[in-house]
Amino acid sequence: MNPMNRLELYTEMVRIRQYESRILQEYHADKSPAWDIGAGLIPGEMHLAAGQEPAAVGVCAHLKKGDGITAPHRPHHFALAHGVDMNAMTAEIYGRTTGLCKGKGGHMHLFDPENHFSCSGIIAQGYPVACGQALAMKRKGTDNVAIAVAGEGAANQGAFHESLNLAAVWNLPVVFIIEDNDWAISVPRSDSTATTSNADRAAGYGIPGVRVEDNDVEAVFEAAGAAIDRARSGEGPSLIEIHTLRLWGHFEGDAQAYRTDLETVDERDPIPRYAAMLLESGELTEDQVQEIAATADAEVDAAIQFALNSPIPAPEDALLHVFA
Amino acid sequence: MNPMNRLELYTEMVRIRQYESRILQEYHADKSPAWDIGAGLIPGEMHLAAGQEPAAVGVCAHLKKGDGITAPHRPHHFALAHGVDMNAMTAEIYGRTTGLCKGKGGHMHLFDPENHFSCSGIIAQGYPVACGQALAMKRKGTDNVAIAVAGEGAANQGAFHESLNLAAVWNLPVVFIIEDNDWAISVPRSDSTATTSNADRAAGYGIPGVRVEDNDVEAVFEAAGAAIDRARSGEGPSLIEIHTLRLWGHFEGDAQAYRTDLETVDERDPIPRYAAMLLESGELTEDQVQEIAATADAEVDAAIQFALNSPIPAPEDALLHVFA
Amino acid sequence: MTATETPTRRITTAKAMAEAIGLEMRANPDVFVMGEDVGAYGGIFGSTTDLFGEFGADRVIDTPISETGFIGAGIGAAVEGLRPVVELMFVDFYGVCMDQISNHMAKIHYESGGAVKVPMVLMSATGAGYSDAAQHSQCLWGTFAHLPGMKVVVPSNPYDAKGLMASAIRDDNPVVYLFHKGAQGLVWMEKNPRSIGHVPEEAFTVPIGEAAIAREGSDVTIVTLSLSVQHSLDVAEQLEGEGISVEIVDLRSLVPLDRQTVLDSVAKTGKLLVVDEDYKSFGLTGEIAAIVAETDPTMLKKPVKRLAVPDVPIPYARSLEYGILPTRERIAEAVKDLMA
Amino acid sequence: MTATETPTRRITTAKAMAEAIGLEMRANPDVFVMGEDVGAYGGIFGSTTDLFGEFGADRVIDTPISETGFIGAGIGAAVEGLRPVVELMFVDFYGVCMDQISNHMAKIHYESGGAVKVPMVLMSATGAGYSDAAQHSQCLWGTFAHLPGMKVVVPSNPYDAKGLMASAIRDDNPVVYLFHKGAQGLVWMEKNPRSIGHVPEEAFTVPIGEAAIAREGSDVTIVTLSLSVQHSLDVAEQLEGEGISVEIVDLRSLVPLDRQTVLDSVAKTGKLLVVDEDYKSFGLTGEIAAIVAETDPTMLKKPVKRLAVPDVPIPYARSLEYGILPTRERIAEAVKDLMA
Ligand SMILES: Cc1ncc(C[n+]2csc(CCOP(=O)(O)OP(=O)(O)O)c2C)c(N)n1
Ligand SMILES: Cc1ncc(C[n+]2csc(CCOP(=O)(O)OP(=O)(O)O)c2C)c(N)n1
Ligand SMILES: [Mg+2]
Ligand SMILES: [Mg+2]
Repeated sequence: MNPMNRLELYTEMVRIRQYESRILQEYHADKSPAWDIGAGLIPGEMHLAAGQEPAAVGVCAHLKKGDGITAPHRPHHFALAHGVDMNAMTAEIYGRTTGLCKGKGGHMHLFDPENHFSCSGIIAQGYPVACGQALAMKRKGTDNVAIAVAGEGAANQGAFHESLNLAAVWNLPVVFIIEDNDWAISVPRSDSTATTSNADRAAGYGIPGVRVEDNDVEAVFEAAGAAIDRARSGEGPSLIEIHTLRLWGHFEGDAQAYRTDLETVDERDPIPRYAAMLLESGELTEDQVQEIAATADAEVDAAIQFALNSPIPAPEDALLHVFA
Repeated sequence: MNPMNRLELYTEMVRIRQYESRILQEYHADKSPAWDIGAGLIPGEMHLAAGQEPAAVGVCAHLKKGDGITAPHRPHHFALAHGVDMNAMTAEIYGRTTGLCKGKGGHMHLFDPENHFSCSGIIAQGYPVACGQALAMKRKGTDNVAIAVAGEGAANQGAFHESLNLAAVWNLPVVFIIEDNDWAISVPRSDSTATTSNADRAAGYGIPGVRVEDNDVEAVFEAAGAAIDRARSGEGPSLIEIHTLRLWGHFEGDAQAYRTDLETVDERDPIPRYAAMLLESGELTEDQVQEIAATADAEVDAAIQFALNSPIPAPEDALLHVFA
Repeated sequence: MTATETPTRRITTAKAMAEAIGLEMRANPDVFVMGEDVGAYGGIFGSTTDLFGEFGADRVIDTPISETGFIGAGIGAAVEGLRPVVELMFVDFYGVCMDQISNHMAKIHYESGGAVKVPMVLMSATGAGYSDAAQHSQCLWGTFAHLPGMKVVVPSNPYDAKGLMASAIRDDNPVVYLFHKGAQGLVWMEKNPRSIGHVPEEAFTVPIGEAAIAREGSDVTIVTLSLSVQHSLDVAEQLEGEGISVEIVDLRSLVPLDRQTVLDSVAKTGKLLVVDEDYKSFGLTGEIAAIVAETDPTMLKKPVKRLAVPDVPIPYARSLEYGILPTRERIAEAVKDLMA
Repeated sequence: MTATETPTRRITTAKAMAEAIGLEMRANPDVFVMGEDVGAYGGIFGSTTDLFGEFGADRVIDTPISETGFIGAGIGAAVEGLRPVVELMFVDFYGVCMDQISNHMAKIHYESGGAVKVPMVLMSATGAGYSDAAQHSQCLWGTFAHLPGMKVVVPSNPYDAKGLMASAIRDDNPVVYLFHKGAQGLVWMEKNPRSIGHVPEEAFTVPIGEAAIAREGSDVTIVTLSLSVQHSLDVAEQLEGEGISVEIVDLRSLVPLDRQTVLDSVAKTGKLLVVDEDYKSFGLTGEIAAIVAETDPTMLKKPVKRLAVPDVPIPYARSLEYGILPTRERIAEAVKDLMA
């Protein structure tokens, strides 16, 4: 991999982290005095993906116009890495008329048809939809691919199985991504999953399965590249499980009392680790680190300002868009 | 295996075949002049299991009091092999008050709590229920096991996946049986299933998986014995796929125009083959063949007579049994 | 109308459905069909008869028994601009895939603030009467109609079956198309002659959201749908001889619901019987009665009558099953009660 | 009543649920709990608070995210004589497991002709109001109540929550127990003070199938349930000052439904408002209106009013969400309309 790409991977991870950090801050800013989930400028559940940037960035680096993604309840990193407009996405999270969905969807239901991006709050249910996108791409004779993303907890849902089988039988250009962050809310992987690697399950569908063990963006990039190439060239679906890290709570407000691995979380953060590597190799300088952070900060700041300056929807607009 | 057991296996297969043959006959007897599925003494859908006797007989030979079975829409062979009362079952199929379910269930919904037997018409949905039976058996400290049966088409349903994972994570005493009869109604296995052996899928749950290739009752007996022993001794679930044969249509009335393998069906019938083997080895005599057939015939005949002599339910009894 | 067509060409409801799908497939390459046994078999209830022969396995696709998988795939394909017609073999199987149907197919357009369309038809077989018991005999249209974001249509005859299918396929919204097995005109099932009728050969539409007056009358209004329309027509003919004039409203669509046609008929007759083969409580019969009660209860000269499956699962034995279905006898009795 | 108990002990609805489950678990070793995050976490909405600490992982079992798998396992365990309490985290997820619920849990007893019992509780969180959007904010009790074979209970306050849970666990039938997140009294959600109230420490039951008169009144009847009872009580107190006397029927159970209490109240007031946070059409508001219309429409001095979510998915932004919920303001307005 050339140094140029490395810098891009790093930059995109920082951009996403900056986004999640600021949303974290803004989300909590006005929930007090009694912490109220429905209060504030960003209401509702909030699932942030800090620590999981390598998955999104490593995969999306291979995507091009026309490629699609179905993401789960924890969608921001994939949305941003795939080119979803940060302003429109932020405005959606703030529930504004300029949002991707005019304030109807919110953080778990981001729809960006231009980028063939969507997400859903129901575990694993983006998998079948991605198969359908892939089916359409194939029928239209394009070499586009669909990426289906879910957590390791989701891999025990029936939709996972049906989708992998369907994609394999129909030889669809879809790549299934499992982000294994060790936890499904409070349930550790060992209590939910009868195998240490979901990649093992791929064999049951006769498709390639890979587990990327170390939350390293370059390892993800390699694995995803092979799978996406395969899909583009008509050879069918693949499964990639990425062992990643949930840096924060399941959702904001989660006290994580159940979490046995909390102590080592910070040291496992993939971004400082990647920065250190690039600094060490000389592919990144301290100046660039500052600059990249500042650029990200400015972009996120502008997006939040855009959201804050956008109108709140009129209550009666709730009645629109039931039918086309 | 001792000669005694062989004879028992043969006898039980003949008993079941005799049952299915007579039901076939009785079912069609009064559907004319225009063949009407709802007409006659046995109305509704009818899925017969002729050709699949080795699966039921080979598995159930290992079962004892307290062991359970959840069977699918094609249930008769497992019901009979597991000791469900033939009279009560037949009366149920005839929709009589003396039936297992007083005429409410019918052929796809046979419930025999004494034998912990049930079946259901929804594909693969007996799998989770068997896990629950196994959970109860385990909690009660028994060494009983639950057997979950489904077809190869069912192995692509989400419930299959969720059940195998759950049983493996909880180390439940359940044995999952897939009867691969090559077809799911008109859809050949190759169009539905991304693997040539569902046993391959077991690895994805860290449990043993075996495929019995040749519809031979003794091969099934061996494989089932190992899996059931394992379950009884607390070592957890297993999966067995049995390559078997749908001798007749998917349901009665199925013209099987789609069926490419029809020509060779008769010669693949497992019962004459087994009889020939036992005759050849001297473990079975022609006299015994006649005698076994006659005994089965008499038993089935009596069951049908029992059903025919039983009362038809009063229409207003439809309102009973919604709640206990 | 083409020159070859005889104006009295009579076909079954099943054939009418398949014909509509075929016409739309010819007209629009984005239309395709998916489902279990929709290919060589032609659909267990004939809804895709002969399509496989004409369009091949690429456009008439047999699926694995993975309803969540292939209905979800239909949604994904629709989102990308195709127009899938997806069959759920029996509506009773909704429970293995209802998340895709009600949380995705039905909600994506709304959730996206109108940015994404889901032009998909989900067709499924409903109904009892032939001893298929509790898991293969339900109607469940009330369940679908309760949940926002999907149109729900339920034809009662071959003409509407064809026209509603064309409308459904051309609609930019998800349309749930529920057909009664007993009204398909299948050769292997007892049928009312009304399941075979005149249907033009060419493509035409029946608008979604408009009820039909299946029969005009002045004494009693029956609001109903699907196979129960056929039964109600039989009863109305019979009661005509006894001097009772029955008006029959065939709802045809549940979502959108044509409230006005219901109200106009009840305003005329003052007597309302709702006949439904779905479960009684929290469903269609309640909704129709409520429409009158929330508009003007003084329209009613008699309390509303609701004839539906009395909140029991569908039993197997014929005596039990016909103990709870809205049969002609029960319809006639209810009309007479209203006249008493 | 034990000596340590103060008669005014006040606890949240969530705590009341957990307490009832704990008492039943102590009394009966066959009772156990399964679901996602019911263990160390104590249930996302507090329904199993502290149970894990007392009973351990063997009786308070965290499951994989396999609702079909573990709800089916609950059914299997119940069939074998255990009494599982199974949590479906949000009712909105019903679609991934509705086959087990409606085709198996609800029908086995009937299908078996009474031979098999399924003594299982399925509890699930419902409701909107905190911007959780279309897939995490539904009530859907109408969907469950439409389908035969399961009892459906919906408490509105801590006392009923505890008593109905005890009844549900002891019932030999499957009971769907739906609790509103906004009525749980959670520390992290806006709440009505009515979500905290006096609850005796010892075990007691509230009978399934009996509505309660949450408030007596003479001018208007509000029939409602769950969080909307709390809102309605607030509105009634406010309107009292304006000289309007509101009677509130808290249904508590949808199946069986206490029709008589509804009818008695409407007979008294002649004016009926049904308030429901579920979708409007083909649901609860229709059923209640229909009960009057089929019994005696002349009881009604005014057309029935139905206030429910107007058949749209639940939108995310607070302004939009409160644009469609049955708020206190809308309830008050509807009552005043009935009085006009
Ligand atoms: C069908 C379904 N069941 C349960 C939930 C509730 N839920 C939301 S996120 C979550 C945990 C998901 O874990 P995982 O798939 O590992 O993703 P992660 O949150 O770790 O990114 C659960 C149980 C849901 N949204 N949908
Ligand atoms: C969830 C569900 N989908 C579809 C059906 C309709 N159906 C009944 S039997 C059958 C084929 C089953 O094939 P297989 O599992 O191989 O069993 P077999 O009939 O061959 O014994 C289908 C599709 C059903 N009953 N349930
Ligand atoms: Mg996870
Ligand atoms: Mg098969």
